[in-house]
Amino acid sequence: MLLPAVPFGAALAGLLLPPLRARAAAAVLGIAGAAAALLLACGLLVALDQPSEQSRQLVRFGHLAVDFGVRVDSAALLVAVAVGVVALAVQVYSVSYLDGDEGYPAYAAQVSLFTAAMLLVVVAGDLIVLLVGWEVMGICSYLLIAHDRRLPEAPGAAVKAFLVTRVGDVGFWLGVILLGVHTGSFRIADVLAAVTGGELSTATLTAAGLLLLAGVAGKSAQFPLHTWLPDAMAGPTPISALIHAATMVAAGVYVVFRLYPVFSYGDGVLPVLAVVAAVTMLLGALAATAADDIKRVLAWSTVSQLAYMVGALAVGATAAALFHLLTHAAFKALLFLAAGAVIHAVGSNLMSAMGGLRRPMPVTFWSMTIGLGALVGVPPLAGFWSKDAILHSASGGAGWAAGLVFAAGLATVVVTAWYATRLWLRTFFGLSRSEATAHDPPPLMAWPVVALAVPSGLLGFVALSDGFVDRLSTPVPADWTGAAARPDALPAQPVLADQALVHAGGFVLLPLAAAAVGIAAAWLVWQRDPATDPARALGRLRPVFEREFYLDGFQDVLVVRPVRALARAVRRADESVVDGTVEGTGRGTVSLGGLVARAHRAALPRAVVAVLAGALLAGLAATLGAAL
Amino acid sequence: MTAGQVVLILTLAVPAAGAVAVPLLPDRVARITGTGAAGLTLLASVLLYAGRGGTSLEPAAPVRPWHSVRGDWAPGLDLQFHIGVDGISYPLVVLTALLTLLCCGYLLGRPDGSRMLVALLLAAEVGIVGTFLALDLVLFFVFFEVVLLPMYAMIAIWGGPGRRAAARKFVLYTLLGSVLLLVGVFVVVAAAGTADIVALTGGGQLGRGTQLLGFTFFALAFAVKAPLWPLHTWLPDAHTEAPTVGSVILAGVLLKLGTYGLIRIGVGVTPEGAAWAATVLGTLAVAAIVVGALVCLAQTELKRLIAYSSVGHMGFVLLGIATGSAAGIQAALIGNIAHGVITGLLFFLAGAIKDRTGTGELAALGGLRETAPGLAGILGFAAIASLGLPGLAGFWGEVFAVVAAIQRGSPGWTVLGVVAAVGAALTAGYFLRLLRRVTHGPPAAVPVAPAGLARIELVAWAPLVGLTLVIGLLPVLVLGMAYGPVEALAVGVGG
Amino acid sequence: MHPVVPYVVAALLFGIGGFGVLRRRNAILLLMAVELMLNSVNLVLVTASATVRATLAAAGTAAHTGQVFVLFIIVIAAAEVGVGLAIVLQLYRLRGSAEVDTVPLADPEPDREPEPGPERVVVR
Amino acid sequence: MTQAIDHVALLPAYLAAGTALLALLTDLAVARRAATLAVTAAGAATVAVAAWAVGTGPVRDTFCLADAPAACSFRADPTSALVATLFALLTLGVLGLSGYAVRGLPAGEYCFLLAASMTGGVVLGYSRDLITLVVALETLTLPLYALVGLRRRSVDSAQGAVTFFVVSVVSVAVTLLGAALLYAATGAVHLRALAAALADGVPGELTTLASAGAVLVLAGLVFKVAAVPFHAWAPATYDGAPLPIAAYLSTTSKLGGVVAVVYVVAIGLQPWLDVVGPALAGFAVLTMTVGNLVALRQRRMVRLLAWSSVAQAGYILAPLGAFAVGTGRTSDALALAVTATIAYAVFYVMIELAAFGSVVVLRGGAVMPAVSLASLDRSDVDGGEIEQYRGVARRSPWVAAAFTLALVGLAGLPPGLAGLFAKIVVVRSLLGGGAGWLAVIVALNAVIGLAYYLPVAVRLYGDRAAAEPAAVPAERVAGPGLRPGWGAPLWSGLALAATTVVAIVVGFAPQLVLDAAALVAG
Repeated sequence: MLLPAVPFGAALAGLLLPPLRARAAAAVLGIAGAAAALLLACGLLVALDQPSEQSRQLVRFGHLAVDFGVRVDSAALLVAVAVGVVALAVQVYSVSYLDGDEGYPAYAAQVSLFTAAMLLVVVAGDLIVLLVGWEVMGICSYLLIAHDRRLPEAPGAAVKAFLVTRVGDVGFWLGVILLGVHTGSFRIADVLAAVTGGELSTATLTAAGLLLLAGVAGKSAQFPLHTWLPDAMAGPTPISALIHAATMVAAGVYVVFRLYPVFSYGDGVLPVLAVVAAVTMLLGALAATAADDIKRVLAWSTVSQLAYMVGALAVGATAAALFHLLTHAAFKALLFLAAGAVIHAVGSNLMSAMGGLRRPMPVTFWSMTIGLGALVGVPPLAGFWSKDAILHSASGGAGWAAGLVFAAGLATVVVTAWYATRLWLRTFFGLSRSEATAHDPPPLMAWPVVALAVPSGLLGFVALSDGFVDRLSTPVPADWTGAAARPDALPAQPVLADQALVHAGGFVLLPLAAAAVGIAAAWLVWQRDPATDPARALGRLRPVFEREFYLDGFQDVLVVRPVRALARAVRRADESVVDGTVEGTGRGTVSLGGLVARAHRAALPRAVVAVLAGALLAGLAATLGAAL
Repeated sequence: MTAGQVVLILTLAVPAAGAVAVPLLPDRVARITGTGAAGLTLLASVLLYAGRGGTSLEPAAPVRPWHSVRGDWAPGLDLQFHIGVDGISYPLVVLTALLTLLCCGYLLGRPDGSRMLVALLLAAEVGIVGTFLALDLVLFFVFFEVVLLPMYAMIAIWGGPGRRAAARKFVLYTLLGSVLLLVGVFVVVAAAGTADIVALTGGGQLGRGTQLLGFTFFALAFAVKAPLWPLHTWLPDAHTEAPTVGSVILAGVLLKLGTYGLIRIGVGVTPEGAAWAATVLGTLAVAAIVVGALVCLAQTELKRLIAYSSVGHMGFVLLGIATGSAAGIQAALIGNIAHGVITGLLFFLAGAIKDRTGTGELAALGGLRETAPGLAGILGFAAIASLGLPGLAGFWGEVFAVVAAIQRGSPGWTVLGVVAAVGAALTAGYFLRLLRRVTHGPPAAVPVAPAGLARIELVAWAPLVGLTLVIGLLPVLVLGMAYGPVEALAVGVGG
Repeated sequence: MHPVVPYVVAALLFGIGGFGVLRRRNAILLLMAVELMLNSVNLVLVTASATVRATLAAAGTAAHTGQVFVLFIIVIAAAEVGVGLAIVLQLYRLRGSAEVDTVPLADPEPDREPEPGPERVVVR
Repeated sequence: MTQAIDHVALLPAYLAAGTALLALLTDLAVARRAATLAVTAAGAATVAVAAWAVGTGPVRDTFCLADAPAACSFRADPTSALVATLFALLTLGVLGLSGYAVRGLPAGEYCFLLAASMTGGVVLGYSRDLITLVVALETLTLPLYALVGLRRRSVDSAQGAVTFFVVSVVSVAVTLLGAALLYAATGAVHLRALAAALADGVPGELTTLASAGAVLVLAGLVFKVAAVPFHAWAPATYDGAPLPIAAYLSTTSKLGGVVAVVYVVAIGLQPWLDVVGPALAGFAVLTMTVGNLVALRQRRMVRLLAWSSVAQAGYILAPLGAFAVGTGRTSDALALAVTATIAYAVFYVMIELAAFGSVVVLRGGAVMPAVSLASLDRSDVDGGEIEQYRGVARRSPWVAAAFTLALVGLAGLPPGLAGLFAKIVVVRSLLGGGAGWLAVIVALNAVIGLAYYLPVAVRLYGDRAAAEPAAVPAERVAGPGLRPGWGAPLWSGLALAATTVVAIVVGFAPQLVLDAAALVAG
């Protein structure tokens, strides 16, 4: 219970108490919060052997109770540790990265709030509490992206980020409500029991699965709702590292991991997942090849790596997915922080302004190299093991979906290798294109980078130890052994791929070869003319990738503009029609009054006429009435 | 006369005395006594909670008031002075008292605050608290009407440039609503013989025909008050022209008269009518949500935008009531309180911005973050709370209204739930657009007079910010006491 | 003669009186027309008193009520003429003519549209 | 055989007549205005006390037919006591308000005519047969013709008087024709006897005659209340008359009309309500709607009040109309309707007197810019334009507050609780009587009503445009030979204050009026 509470307290203190406006106090508070969370997570990881759960009733709506439940198990703790590590690194890093910025105290508090929200999602025992953490993360990302006052496009990007995720969240809301309503309670344990117990009809499950998928696609920037992530780079780099690389975007994957039975029991949900993953993988990688801004390259690479995790989930390799999540968190955060250092040094995001930074920035160079190696999947580094595990389970999986994921995975390995190398060469080799004298970042920024380099490198070896695998197993109730347990045989239920993460043998060579091909291709193109951008090799394809397949344009045309037009139309209608009728009745009564008044603007005889006529008519009516 | 009854009478007597005394005293003293009276009322309303005879969790008698006072006023008119407070009306009474106190305090600190405005605030408070406490249909109507003229005077005298037309539209539209309520009341009283709500709740004595007819009149009357979409056009004008204090009371509490009335009388006294009209009410509520959100997207004036956002939020509350289930009504109750607190805060802020920059036009505003960081921060908080961020007060009402709609199970209701959820997303859209226009971006040319927050403003707004957070984290505060009565109401409607 | 004849005469008289009231422009002639109508009512009452005594024998209720009513009506008519002539005289002296159709019912100038422009409301 | 005459029952009538004579004598003997007014006021007061005393005593009948004791012409029961007291008090109120007007008018004649009219009203209260009823109504109305025309130099006043006279005379003719036809058909003039005759069925061919007669009587009486087809005289007459007389017309004369209608309908034509009912309902709806609609467009204050009083007459008639149209003609349904009508009438009369009182005090007290120098002489001041009332609240806040309270009361909104309860009584009786549609029409009319009452109230607090001439200083007004009466403002202020206090007290305790009204229906 304590886990999310600590950073939440730190965040509240930072945000609300004005005396804490002083920079130092805010920094200390931020770092202390993150460190405490990390220590707590590690402590629990070590101490805990089986999943523990506490919950307290928050409120009762009719007979639907909402309780503040916390469910801690090994997988959750592992992710929590990852989040703690990255959060701590980012807090330390931002102290120096934002030393000039007077908004730092609010920034530090918002990061702690974000960490609290992420931890809440990780340990949530109740769907509604999950939803709370989920949305608070969204709002924190909105606040932090819009943090930089000077950047003109920051507010726009922030609004876009929040709205696109919010569109996804509508699906998430509905999915959660559907599950809650049909199981009669929002506790995840009850929901999973109901799912596995077969109380929910497959139709509801499919609907809930797809709706949750929409939320996940929004949050983890998968295909239809991914357009916000590249623009979110307008936020400060440590934020990109924390939110848009390691934690928030991974939350979507974690939720699918947590509610896996819902997805697996709903027929047709996993194939959709697979298709989305495949498309996003390729799309992200290809777009990264043509991007000139270093942060956008990394953003697109995040999109494609996330697609890997989603693909793994689609294929049923939940442990592999989680493992890749951990490794990706480490090396992507490292890459972003290092890129931050480079930008800090060179003063611009664009790679065309960088080059030849190998000598002036050795530390950044070597940590960036480890990161990129891990990204590409160079053998000893962490990325290799996790990506290999995914590809292996994809190849082993039954059904066309697994095949699609495997093919896309392989192709992406090549492209990833290509753009990673391109980034590596253009930033660190060739002649320096920037006027500023590049130098290594100050220690406060350097230490987190180095600290993150360690797990990027060594995390792979942890996978070797056998204890590691079952920690990552999906927290499904013990009796759930596989498809056979359910009475009505589910069609094409992917048998949970064997959880072995590490396996030597011929298969490992395939991805390695693909990576080598990618690296070689990039190196060759770059080698011919070090000054220009290897991306020109793409020729006509370049503008297409550059403009990210014009998806952004489509989204604007298909969604944003019609909604705005509809809004104007509805406003005009509302004001002229509804308001018109009301004003109309008012004016009508007054003019009617005028009419009747004019009838009275006559002389005395008319009054007498009225009297006699009235008497006559009344008399006639009465007599006729009486006669009836 | 138990202590409870004395406190109950005090909650009404103190503001009434204040409203009479304030115009007679000299200016400064008058405003202080006015604020004092509002403070006392808040204290009295809070004390009502003590000695309430235990919140009845099981569905007890339909309406079991904690304290009630009963006296004959005009038997010739079936009018009994029967007031009482219970789980449903208690939070609303406290909210009214709090908002009035904050408004009086706000006026205390302002140079142009006038004692007549404080008097009108207290008079309006008498009407509103009376309506929440009334347990007699005719008394409910009398207090329902008491609110009318003070609000008219507030808008017509201290309002903005177009105030006369807006005030007249407001008073005529609301009067139309309340006369329909009068007809509805006497349709029921003529059929049932008694006007006592406690006796009538559950619709035992009334035949189906009377219930349907009665509910139609009630629904029309309360739809005008809590603006249900087609009958809402008085709200934006009234809000744009009303003074800050007027808008806060208008949005914070006056709209709740409509929804509270719908719950206590619409669903309570004529349940068959409520069940019969549920789908129509639900559809209109969802239309209110969507139209409110869309119109806000295209709004150009700050206060008008917040007014339309109230139409949207009340749409959620009305959706909750339309479902008729216990969950729905509870969602409506917490939606009421949350909207009262958040929109009250929003209007305070809108007033502050208008005072500082002299204009409400979004085009002219901008970059408030640089010029008045404190104000921008609180505006951001209020906007985010209002768009229904989970963890803040606005979330519970909206989500559980959708839950109640989907819980009804029929495809029609599920579609309504889904559209409502999409409406919620649209709400996020226009609030963030508002924030982007007003706080972010380069500082606009408009000079911002006092950049910092005046002490009085902080004092007025702090409780609201705190309350939003507390209700967001602990909704049980508001709903804890309402389980019993709501359960009984829902049983009536077969929810 | 058959009792219906006086009723018909009375009706005719009332009709003529009514027509006179409507057509006559001069106030005094109008008064005379009204007198005509009142006298037609007297005629009806007198004949009614006679017929009532004949048909409703049981109506021992003071057989001559009708005639008593006539007396009262005559007194009322006289009083009215007195006051009426005084008023018409005053009108004639002030306005030089006793024409009835120049007496306006509503104030001549156009009526106000409901809301002249917004004006500031000052309250101490 | 001489008829036993119960003089005690006649005491209030004697006193009223005595007051009139006394007024004349004091004017002859003591030529001072103050004395005449004082004497008349004292006389009115004594009449009120006497009527109340007689009322509390046993029910006394006099002028009864020898052989049918039931049919009496003059009956002193609690109802008549209430009506007589009301007339006396209203006359007292109007006298109080006449402080300003009487300076420009011949006081002697003014007081005598007013007392004579009061006598008519008092006798009306006691009358139980058609003849006495018509005579009483005439005694009530005849002095008013003269009173309306009393403003010597004003053409409006003369024209108003002529209009009032002509239309009134025609209506009286119509009433008398109706009464004659009823007499011809049933042979009965006493209301109770009439009811008995109608109850045991009118011979075949006479039914059409009787129904025509009934409706014509009703038409004539409804003229007094200024119901729509017969209302055209009201605005011109009210505007032309001196202000206190306009107040008298809109309160006392209207109350007389209502009492007459109630007596005839409730006692006389009780068995034939299905004939009379639709006519009444039609009159009510027409009156309400036309009254409210035209009032929206009025520019002059008294004309607006005239039209609003026409609309209020519609609300007064509504319960009776609804009763006839509604189902179930049990006797207690009749009682419910009559109570509602009388209660509304009493509430209305009080608020209307307060409204006119405020106008009198505002206009008289040199508070407003006189439109033209000609009307400098305070005596023939008239209602004036509504525009002139702008910004009056700053000079005389209390009177403006009373006026606003009265206007809001007329509209039927809470601060004016009396008005609110009046509306509730009407709607309650309408729905009790089953005529829901009429209740909705009353409700809609209330909304239109507010649309013209509120702008007037707000204008009182409006800001005086600088361009208008400053108020004419008081001293220039009192030109040579025009001493400002005997403390005119004091009396008028007192009368206004008294009426407003009564209106507020009744607002908070409406049961008093309801019990009194139940008395009438009983």
